Amino acid sequence: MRRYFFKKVVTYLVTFFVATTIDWGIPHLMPGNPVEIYLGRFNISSNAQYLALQKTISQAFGVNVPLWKQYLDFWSGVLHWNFGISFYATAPVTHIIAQAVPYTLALLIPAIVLSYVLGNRIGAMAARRKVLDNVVLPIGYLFQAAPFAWLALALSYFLAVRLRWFPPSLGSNPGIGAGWNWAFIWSAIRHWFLPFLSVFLVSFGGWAIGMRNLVIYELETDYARYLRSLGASQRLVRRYAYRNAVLPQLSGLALALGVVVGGNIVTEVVFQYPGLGHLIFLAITNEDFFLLQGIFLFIIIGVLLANFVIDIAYVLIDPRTRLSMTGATA
Amino acid sequence: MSVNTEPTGPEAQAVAGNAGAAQVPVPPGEAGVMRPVPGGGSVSSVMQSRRRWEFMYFAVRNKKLMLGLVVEAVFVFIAIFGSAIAPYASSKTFTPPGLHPSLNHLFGTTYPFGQDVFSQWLGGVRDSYLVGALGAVSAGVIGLAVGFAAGWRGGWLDELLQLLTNVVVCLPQLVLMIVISAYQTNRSTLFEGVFIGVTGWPWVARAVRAQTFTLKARDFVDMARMSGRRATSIVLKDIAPNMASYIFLVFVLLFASSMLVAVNFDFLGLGPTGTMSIGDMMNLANQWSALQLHVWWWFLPPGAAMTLMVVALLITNVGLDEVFNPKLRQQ
Amino acid sequence: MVIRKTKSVARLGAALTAAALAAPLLGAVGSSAASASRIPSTTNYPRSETLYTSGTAYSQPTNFNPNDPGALYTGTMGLLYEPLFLYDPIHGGYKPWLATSGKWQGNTYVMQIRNGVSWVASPTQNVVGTLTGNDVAFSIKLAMTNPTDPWNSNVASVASVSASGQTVTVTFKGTPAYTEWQDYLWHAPVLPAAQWGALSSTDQISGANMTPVSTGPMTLDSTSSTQACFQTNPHWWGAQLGLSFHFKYLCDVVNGSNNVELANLTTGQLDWSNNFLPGISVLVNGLGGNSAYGIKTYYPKAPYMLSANTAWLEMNTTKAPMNNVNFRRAVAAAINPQSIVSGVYTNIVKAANPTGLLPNLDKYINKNVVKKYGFSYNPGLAKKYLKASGYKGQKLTLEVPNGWTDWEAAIQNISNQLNAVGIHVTPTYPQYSVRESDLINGTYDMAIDNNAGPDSTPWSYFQRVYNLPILAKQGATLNWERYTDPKAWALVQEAGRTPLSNGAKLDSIYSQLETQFLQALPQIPLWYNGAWFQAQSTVWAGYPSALNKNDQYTPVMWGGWLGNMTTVYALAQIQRA
Amino acid sequence: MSVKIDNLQIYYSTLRGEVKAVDGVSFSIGDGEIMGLAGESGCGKSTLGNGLIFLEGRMRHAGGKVTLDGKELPIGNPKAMEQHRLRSVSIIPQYAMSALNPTRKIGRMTSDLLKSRGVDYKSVLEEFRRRIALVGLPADVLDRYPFELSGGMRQRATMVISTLLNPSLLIGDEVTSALDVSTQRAVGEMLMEFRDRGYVKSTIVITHDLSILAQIADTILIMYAGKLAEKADAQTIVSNPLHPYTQQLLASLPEVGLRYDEAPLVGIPGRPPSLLDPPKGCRFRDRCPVAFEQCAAEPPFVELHPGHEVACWKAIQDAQSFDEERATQGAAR
Repeated sequence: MRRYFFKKVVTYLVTFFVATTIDWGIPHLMPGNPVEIYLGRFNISSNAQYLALQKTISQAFGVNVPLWKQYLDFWSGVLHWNFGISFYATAPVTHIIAQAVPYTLALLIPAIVLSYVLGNRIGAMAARRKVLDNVVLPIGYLFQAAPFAWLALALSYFLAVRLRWFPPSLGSNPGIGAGWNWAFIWSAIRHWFLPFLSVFLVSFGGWAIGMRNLVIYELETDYARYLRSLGASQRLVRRYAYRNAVLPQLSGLALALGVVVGGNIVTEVVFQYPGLGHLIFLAITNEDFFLLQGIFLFIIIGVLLANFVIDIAYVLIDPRTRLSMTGATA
Repeated sequence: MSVNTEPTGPEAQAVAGNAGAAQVPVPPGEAGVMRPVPGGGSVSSVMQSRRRWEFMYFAVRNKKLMLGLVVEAVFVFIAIFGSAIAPYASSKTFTPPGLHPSLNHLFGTTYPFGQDVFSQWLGGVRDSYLVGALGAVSAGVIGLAVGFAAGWRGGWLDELLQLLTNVVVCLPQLVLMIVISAYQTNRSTLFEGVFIGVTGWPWVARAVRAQTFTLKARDFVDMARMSGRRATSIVLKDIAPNMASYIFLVFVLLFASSMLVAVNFDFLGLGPTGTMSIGDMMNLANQWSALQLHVWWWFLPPGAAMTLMVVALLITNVGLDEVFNPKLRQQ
Repeated sequence: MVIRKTKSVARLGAALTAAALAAPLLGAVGSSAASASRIPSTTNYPRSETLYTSGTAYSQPTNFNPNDPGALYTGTMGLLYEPLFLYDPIHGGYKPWLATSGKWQGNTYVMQIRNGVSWVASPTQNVVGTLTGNDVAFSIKLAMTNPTDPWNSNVASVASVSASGQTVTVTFKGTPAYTEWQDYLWHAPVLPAAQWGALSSTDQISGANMTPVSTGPMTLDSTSSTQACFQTNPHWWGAQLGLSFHFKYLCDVVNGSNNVELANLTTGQLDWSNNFLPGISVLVNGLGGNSAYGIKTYYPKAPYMLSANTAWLEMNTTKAPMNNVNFRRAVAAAINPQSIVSGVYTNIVKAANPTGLLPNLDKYINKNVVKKYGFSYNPGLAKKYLKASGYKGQKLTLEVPNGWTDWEAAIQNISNQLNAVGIHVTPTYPQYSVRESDLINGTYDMAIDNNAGPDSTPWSYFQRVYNLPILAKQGATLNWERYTDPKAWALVQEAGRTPLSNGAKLDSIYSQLETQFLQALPQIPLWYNGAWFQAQSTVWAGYPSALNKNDQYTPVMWGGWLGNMTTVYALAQIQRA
Repeated sequence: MSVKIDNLQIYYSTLRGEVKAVDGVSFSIGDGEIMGLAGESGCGKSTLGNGLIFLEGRMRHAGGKVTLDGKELPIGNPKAMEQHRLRSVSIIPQYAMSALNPTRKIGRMTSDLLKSRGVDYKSVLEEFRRRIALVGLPADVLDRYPFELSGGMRQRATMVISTLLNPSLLIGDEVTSALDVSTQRAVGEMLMEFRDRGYVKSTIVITHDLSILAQIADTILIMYAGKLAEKADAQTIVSNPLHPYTQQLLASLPEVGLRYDEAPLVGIPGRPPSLLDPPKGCRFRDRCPVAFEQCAAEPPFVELHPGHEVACWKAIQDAQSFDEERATQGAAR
């Protein structure tokens, strides 16, 4: 167990290191240097001024030192939770990210958890009820296959623009300041619903279909056949099938995270939902690579942590993994 | 008898589970496909031809497979002959802009550009297929190679390749795409497809690795090895054919997921330059307020086409799965 | 312009200097976080008393320093801080604002500063002082002495400033730079000497200034990540001109994308939008039988919008064949701007005058010169010019930034037209920064650009065209076409040192420049981008409009407009619907 | 006779139609008898074995009767059949090594299974432990997961679980196929031990491996293409087979201890007929070296010698001529 844990930690640390190094490269790999990109957005009335600016800004960005030093500075920044300054928003990157994170989490966590739980339940139910299966299967496929952007556009058009049941965009009404008051909370919930629904539906389709297929497979496995041969109740067989089918779904969850995060970016862009995804979009269109760097680092850490937790949880849930840790006994 | 040759835990399990992974529709339950085919061990030519016949027999009778293939065939037709049947050049403008769908403009025209949506749509379908095929081939080749190598060699190579796989899983594709797109001022569809493949192979590698592990442990491979054959020859001649059906399913799913990833890229403006893909159409429609202006014919058809293409691929996949795996055949 | 980025906003303001940029980067962590806490961030404003505006800010409010045009939030200039004069581009001329009068007396300029103007603190609205000539003198001296002040170059020819009561006397060395001084008068903020003098020299230029002390019609009330809200200042001096605001609050919302702004506007969540909203011409006239959107624009018909800046086809004149005047003439004659105006912009923009000077500078345009040398769409003529140029069929590229979809559409259109006369042009869409670097370094063939913003004289326009010398890196937004014409540049410099009162001489200089421009075509003006303005009339009415003489004010809150042109007049006209 | 099977027909439905996998089979097994059931792949032996306990979705009980301990076994009725499973009929499946839920400890799984059958786990726990020890498994097996055991250990555990409630009939489906020779013998001996201790009354051992049957089976039944070919006591089948198919089956074994594979027999040219639409007459006719005109009619399964039943015209003819000969000789004498 300890060896396994150690190996996992090392793997994740190496992954983190590589991913972070690539992340560091974002502003540095860009053609031109960040200073020129930055200066490019302002109206400078004399060339002498431009040269003077270049010097000052290079200092501000810390790009006037050798590359290896920049790299070390970056790591020191990461460890101090300081990702530099967004030149698009003229504020610390961590500050901007902190504002966006609650929105993204409010979208992602319920969407992932609910779609996972409901998808698994309904998928398992569909696996044994022909009528339900005939409904769940096509709908599940449609949701699973729909591009995030399209589902978001379609929901926005029909439910927001046409029927006006929900607001079509933003995280809350422009006039209502964020805070713990009912006006804001109600407005935030109304704005939250459609983006949530988009992410939820696509993920839900995937989980339901996956679970349906897995349960069907599990019901066809040898142990299920054996139990049936010995007259075990349907309930027991299904319980076993469900339990075993959930295991691969759980590791699928780890793989799905990256995809959901990607889809979430698109969804937030469609709904202009003020989360990290939208921020990424703003950072891309404004070429604010320091902001981009910070957000990606944040996402990388999030995805890695989630993967790590799932890995560990998996070990606790699936006895088979524990075997490979302790080594063979037979 | 050792029982530990099969990899267990998340890596092995991920293969099937991933079905849930929204939008990267990894083999819905290839758990079954992964299972060694009965009798796969010593296939005489007679049996093989019989199985081939059997495959065709079940294939043409599988409703899901046939439905999926028919829909797919329609879109493939569009993809191939789209430019021939396109009524207008996709950049040609008509006044006034924003025409409703009609016989002249099946999907109306855009607003404010006044371009024929149907003609753009035809080209978008073609580009999507191109990206899907390129992505599937490149991800498939890399995933198979890495998975085979890791599963067959094991040891330090396995550890190293697993680490590589892990890193690629955790790196958002978007990050790389953004960095690269800043360099590649003119990005082609070819580039996008290959890029998606090069960053999208990890689950294939994981699945193939697990599969290779189980196959490696089986008698016929042992026998081949004892007879002194080279590893590559065993992998290619004994293991690969046994995984053929599985590999085929993987390609179908890679195809679908590559197209979906491309839509995301294109929608964010990171797609190929100078083309009009499905994602570009939705991006433009969104940016040019097609929702608020009720120009629904601009953004609904492209996404619907993509959804249909992917659904058809998924259904094809399930159908094939049922054909390959007798246990799943409908009774 | 769909995702118009911060650029166009920043451009409209005056020049920026080094520290103004560097300091927010160096000091933003401390200043914004520390001082922001004093402005509340959670307040709900009654809809019926609040005017919601949008279209200027592209990122959240973190700075209210009027000396920091690159970082300040909408309203800093105009609602909080005010200049000495305003410029009225619609009717021409300057309006006295914090100064009641100003006169040249030989080498000196003497101003009378308005009486009864209070310095009011945000958000408490306490009166903390009274405006005197000292404050004005302090502001001018700050610009003179601090090389990082954004108006440093405008006051380069000032020798000294003195104040006595409400009278301020500015003495110049040698020939005053009349035009640049005039620009100072209606651009630069008047700062509170007492408070501003206590700041460090860095904070004077780029401190976040989250609790401003100001003279303007409103005070800062709250900020959040999506908006800044202002409260009407009861101590404002506007009554002296019969001006007062009828709304109690004004919230300026950070820009979303067009479709968001359009949705907010049509659903009445937004009253005043300065966003580029494609399709607005459709909504104004009603859509799908729904004519009740209640959306107003400055003109009720095309072009709907006032003109704000000139979009050019920029050519690298150091490269063949663009260095050949006949080739440039061929390009100019081959393009039909009208097809872009209608096909891309649905007539919410206007085709440009051949000189490229904005309509507010119409009086400077010599119609005879335009008639004689001006170009127009004429493919036949284009082919003739092309032949004369000896064009060898070189393949050329035409660049616009990736994602600027209106420009992307425009250059597809232009490329088709150029190819039709035999000029081989391929549209390309590099990232914004790549294109920027191409323009600065002269590594491009052709590009679309719009860096010529509104001004009260043609001076800055021609400065952009003819500025010399040309460096390897043209870092400033000047002469990106790299065109060398020392005679023209001398004329531009002469114009800058000619008193604005000497109309005859200015007319003659500008006529010469226009002639030069149209004959050599260093740039090809294509269309005027609009001063995008659309308003929702469900909650508020009395918006700026060309229809009513009392409503003919600038309808734009962009930097360089809100506090510098007549937008405050427009706001004072707004009443409950 | 604890088990009596009477003209049993079990059909397999496929998309191409019904496969008559077991087509009118009659035999019986005595108390304490271990009967081997052998034949080529696809001859219906597995269908027959499995059909006696669990008809899967595609299998259909098309006719005939199964009587166990004097009562009819409702094999066509899954609901009614349920209560007989494990208690009166049980199976050690072909996949015994993977028959246990991988994510449940063996004790826990057995407890779950018994509970769902209404049996108190605690009351059989002691016996369970004893039998675990009997088959040579360590006592802590109940607290282990299946994957913590070797394949052989899992199989033994499965054998114990399947026979825990002392069924009258045990079906061992290919129980020895995947094992090496020494383990095969051990498993065979275990089956005999189970019989001897009265854990099971009658046992059907389905296998490819005639050599193992020779060691453990009392009688051997040979099936071909859904029909019975030959039945006799083990020694007779090995030493004096009458059916040409049995003879070839034995001849194709290169040496004792090696089993024939799933592939068609090398020694016998041709393939078994399709059971979708089986030919009239003797089904082995096409591959039979001694076939003659009479084989166009279906041969009856008759007892030619005491306890030795065969379905072959040639064998019948031979027996008749032998009898005639004997009669002639007798007459001559």
